[in-house]
Amino acid sequence: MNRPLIQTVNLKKYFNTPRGKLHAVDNINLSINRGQTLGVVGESGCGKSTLGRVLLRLVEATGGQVLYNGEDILQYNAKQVKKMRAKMQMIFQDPYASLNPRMTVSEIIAEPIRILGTITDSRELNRKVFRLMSTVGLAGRLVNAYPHELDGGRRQRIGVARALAVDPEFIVCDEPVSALDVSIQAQILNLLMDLQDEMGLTYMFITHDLSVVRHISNNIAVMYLGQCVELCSAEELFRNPLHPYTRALLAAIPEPDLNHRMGEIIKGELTSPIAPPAGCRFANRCKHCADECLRQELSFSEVTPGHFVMCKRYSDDI
Amino acid sequence: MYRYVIKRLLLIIPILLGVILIVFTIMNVTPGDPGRHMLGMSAPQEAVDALNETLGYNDPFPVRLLNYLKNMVRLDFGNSYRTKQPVFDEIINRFPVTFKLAIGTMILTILIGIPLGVLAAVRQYSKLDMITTFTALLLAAAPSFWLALLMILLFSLYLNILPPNGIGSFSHYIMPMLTQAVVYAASTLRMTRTTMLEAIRQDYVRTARGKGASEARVIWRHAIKNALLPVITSLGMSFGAMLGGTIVIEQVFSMPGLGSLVILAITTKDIPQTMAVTIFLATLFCMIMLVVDLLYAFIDPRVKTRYLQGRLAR
Amino acid sequence: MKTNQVGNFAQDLSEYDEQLFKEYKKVNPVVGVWRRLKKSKLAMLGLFFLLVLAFAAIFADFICDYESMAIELNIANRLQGPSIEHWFGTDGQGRDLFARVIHGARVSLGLGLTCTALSALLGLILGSICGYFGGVIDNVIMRVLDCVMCIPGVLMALALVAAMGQSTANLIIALTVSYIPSFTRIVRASVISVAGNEYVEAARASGLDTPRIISKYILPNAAGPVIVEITMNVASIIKAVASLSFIGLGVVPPTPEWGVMLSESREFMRYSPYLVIFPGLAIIITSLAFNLLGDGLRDALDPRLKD
Amino acid sequence: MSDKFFSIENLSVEYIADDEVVKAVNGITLSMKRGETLGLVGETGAGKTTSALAVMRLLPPRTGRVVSGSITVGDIDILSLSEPEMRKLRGELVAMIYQDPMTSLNPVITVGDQILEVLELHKRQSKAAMKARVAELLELVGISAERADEYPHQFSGGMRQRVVIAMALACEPELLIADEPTTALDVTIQAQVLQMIRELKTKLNTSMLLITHDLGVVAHTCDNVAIMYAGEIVEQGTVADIFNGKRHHPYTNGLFGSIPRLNKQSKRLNPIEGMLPDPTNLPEGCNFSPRCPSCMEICKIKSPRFVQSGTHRIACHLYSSEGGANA
Repeated sequence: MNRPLIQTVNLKKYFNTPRGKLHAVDNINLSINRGQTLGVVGESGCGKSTLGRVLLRLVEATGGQVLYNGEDILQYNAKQVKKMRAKMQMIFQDPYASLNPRMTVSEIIAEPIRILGTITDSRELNRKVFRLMSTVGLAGRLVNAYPHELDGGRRQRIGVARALAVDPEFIVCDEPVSALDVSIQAQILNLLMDLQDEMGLTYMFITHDLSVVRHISNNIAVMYLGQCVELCSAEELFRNPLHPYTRALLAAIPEPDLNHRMGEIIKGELTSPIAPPAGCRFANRCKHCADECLRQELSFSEVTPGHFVMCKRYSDDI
Repeated sequence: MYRYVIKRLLLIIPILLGVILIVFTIMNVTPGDPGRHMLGMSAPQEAVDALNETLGYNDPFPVRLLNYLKNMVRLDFGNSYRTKQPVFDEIINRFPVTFKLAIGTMILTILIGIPLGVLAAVRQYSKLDMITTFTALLLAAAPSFWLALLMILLFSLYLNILPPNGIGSFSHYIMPMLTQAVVYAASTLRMTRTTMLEAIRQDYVRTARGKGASEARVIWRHAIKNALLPVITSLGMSFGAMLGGTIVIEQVFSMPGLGSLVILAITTKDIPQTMAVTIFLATLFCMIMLVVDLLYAFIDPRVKTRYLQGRLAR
Repeated sequence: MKTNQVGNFAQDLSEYDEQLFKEYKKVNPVVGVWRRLKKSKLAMLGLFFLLVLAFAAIFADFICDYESMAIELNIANRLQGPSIEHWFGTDGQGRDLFARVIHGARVSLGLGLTCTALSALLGLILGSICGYFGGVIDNVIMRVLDCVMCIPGVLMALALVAAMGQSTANLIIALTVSYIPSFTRIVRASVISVAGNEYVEAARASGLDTPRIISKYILPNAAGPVIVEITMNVASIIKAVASLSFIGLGVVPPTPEWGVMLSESREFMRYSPYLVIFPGLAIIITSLAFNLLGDGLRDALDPRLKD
Repeated sequence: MSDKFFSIENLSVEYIADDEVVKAVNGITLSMKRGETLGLVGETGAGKTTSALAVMRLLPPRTGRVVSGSITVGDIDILSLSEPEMRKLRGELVAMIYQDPMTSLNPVITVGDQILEVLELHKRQSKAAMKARVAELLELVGISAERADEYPHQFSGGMRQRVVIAMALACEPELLIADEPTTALDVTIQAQVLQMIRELKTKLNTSMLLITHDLGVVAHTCDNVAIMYAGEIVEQGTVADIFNGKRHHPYTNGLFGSIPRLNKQSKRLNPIEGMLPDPTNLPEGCNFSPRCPSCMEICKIKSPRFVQSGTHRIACHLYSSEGGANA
């Protein structure tokens, strides 16, 4: 199957702030094939969470298209959006804030089904909830527990079960493991991968952690200040990173290995995403920065098949 | 910063217009007319009608409102129906009484409420904390006019050391100030204690301790500024309310302040007088809240940044 | 072949699991709050006072007859000090003070609760609209309420009562209006803080419509501070009613209302101080009781103190 | 051993919440030499921060208390000091870097004054000299000295953490406690801050107790490592012992199995099943036994003792004489 399940075309989201337009998502072009995982990496404030939310229409886009099976879901009316919710779900970052503290585990998991109204028989619904719970590895005795009685790992499992409840095809995972301890993080990562194998799910996996993203993704998009600066297969990205920012990210990670040496550390910090200047947004931190980087608009060019980079050094016209 | 102040001052205008609209409507659309009020129940209907006509009371409501606003722009707030004098004469006569009372109360409130609140928080669970907190709880529950009655009973009727009413000397102000201050100080104490306890738990207080700062330094340098912010807002609101009418207290101690003017004006359906007092008080209230907000910016640099960025709301 | 159905590898619902649904009793959140509230002695004291007051208010007619003891003048019996016959003594018109205080509880609690309920309801509606939708609606509503806030509460109440005539209904309207802004602000603030939670977004991601998101997800979680505010406001409104009645613009005599009683007691207070003491104590105890309960609820409802 | 500079002996700390006793730290023993960096590794609730606060004597009053043990810095017995004596040492001898730079600075005081305060408290110097020192410190952590008059909210997270570090280093303390100093930061900023901490530490010859959950950070920063689980140290040794050693505590193996690696594509992670035990109700025997893949009968009855081989110590029955001959 070559046709992508989900694809964005020049997707934009700007927020109005007192100081100008905040470019949270700026001209993003991505696609994810059915049954695959696209990892989206970037540091805080790069717009990766907003991207996930725009995809699910939790935040309305400023411009561009989101094609799902070829249809632009940004044009959907309220009724169609509701139907779309059954196909596209989300797993949230914070296992504490993402579950309504006044609802029990079974109520939380059953909620999406109730809203959609696919199962009305209560016995049938209970059965479904139990099946979901055992799928994500939650003990059945917890059906009527409240979220605050459970630890982070179990809560995140509830979040996964809720996302699975309506049998979606596509799930946006927004930093699903970053609030968890490493041992629990590994349990949830394994669960997500097993579910994908089992059900052919398609993921967009948003994270700031490059090692996690390498582990789980087929393709990886690196974001910087609202733009996607590099996109290629996971393998390729780690073997042959092209964008200076990607290289800097990779160099900055301390590996738990005594033989590993960290690369060159980049200077400076993220600039403001509000009304960014023309030219390359990474220019002020880039050691290869040339004059034209500050002036010319950049294009997202395919350097080798399937490897896209937004950098002057690799663009066609040099 | 001055741009922020100007913006805020301009924002008072629509608020005042809203206030005028609300009060003018209440005073005008409801039954009863000023002519009848001024001439009494026994006056002939013709005379009442004639008077209402001259007062412009017979015009349709929008016309009356428009006329009022027109005159107001020319700073003409009309004459009181009751005294026939320009309405602000009366206000200016009476304002000093209310103002002295409010200032005195405020000072007492701050002097009693804040230090005790801080102390109670710092020594949480101590005897001192228990006693002050419980006393504050009791006093905050008492209506101020009842405390006033008790004080009159004790200091004027039994001990005969303070005058029970009037405004002749400083001693006339002692009981009114005390009765109000006790109630406000009680709630200030409770609030200070809560915010202080909150502030002491913050990470930056731990940082200060980690530097080797003493408890006193931790409290007076690090915690108190942060703890006082909400207290300032509440004190500002109280002050605004006090200026507008320690109506009940003025009534108990027979003090000719703005509060008693409000009652007089409203009960005699003296529309120009009521409007003028209301506008005066609302303006004062807005100004006080502006001062509070500026004080905020002075204490908390984050707020200042927000003002400088041109955001109005807190 | 890959399938999209969950649970092909999960065993079917067993009888045991079916049983679990029934066995694992849902703990009502109210139970948890009550358990924590019980720990606070002061809150229990407040609750005790309230129960006594509520009992007095409900059964006032059985305790002492309204007409004969609290209303009818009995000049021969006037200004008698507290005794076995008249526990709190008699007032300037010879009416039994105890009977009037007891019947006064009905008036004060009734007015306090009615005004609070009305203003809380309106505040809840306005506040959740402002907090959830924000933007223009929020701005308009909040600016109107700013205007109301700028008019001193008592002045507002006075103007309304004076303009529409002195009646209980008008008193209720007046007090309700002047308490709406503070409720709206509290509700708005807590709705804003709750609406920022991911679970609200999760509800939207599941396709839930706005009214139900507000009623099922936001309001229950925003309830804590609002409940505290409601409790505290009853105390404040009861005091406001007494103040207004005291200056002659609230409840009309001879209705036994505590403020009215205090006002009537002034001329006799030098020689009959008990006339000032008892109604005053009644006000203090009532408002103290609500404050104590409010304090206790604040702690019990604090989400940081989950047991 | 005489070259020990900092040591914790058999330290136990409890928190008392309502009617429950939370056993946060249960008899840990640590030591380090001058100029060394010791990494204290563990997951949430392992008792790392509690141990650090015990060293600073900043446990929450009333609820937290040291049950037993001793802490020595240089030749000073920390736990026997009076509060005023301890106050003199905080910031001067022992200083701390906190986890969350967003909340650990006072929002209403300029960063310059917050650094200056440490000097005011410990150094008798003229105001001008101290001001100059503040400027020097800011430059040292890579912040332009002109920014001394700005407030914390005008700084980014990474910059604030630099301010916290400047504050900690103001009096050139001999022991630095860094509690997850980079956890709240983005990777590129984390790399900057870590590098800076390493350089400054070497320059000033400070000893450092680095608390973290990140084994990568440990590998690049520490000389020695102690791994904590449920209030106890389960394994201790040099970085080489921990990262390259043959034998490990099963929990350490679990930790390493849980992290996805950058340099090799792993198909599946090998996490530890289950979760941390309830600290109000710790299991009998070894605390890790309920989650341990190689749990034996004795593990459920008896707490393991340390088995030492050279610098490497492991508290596990697998390697003890009672437990297995299989060691």
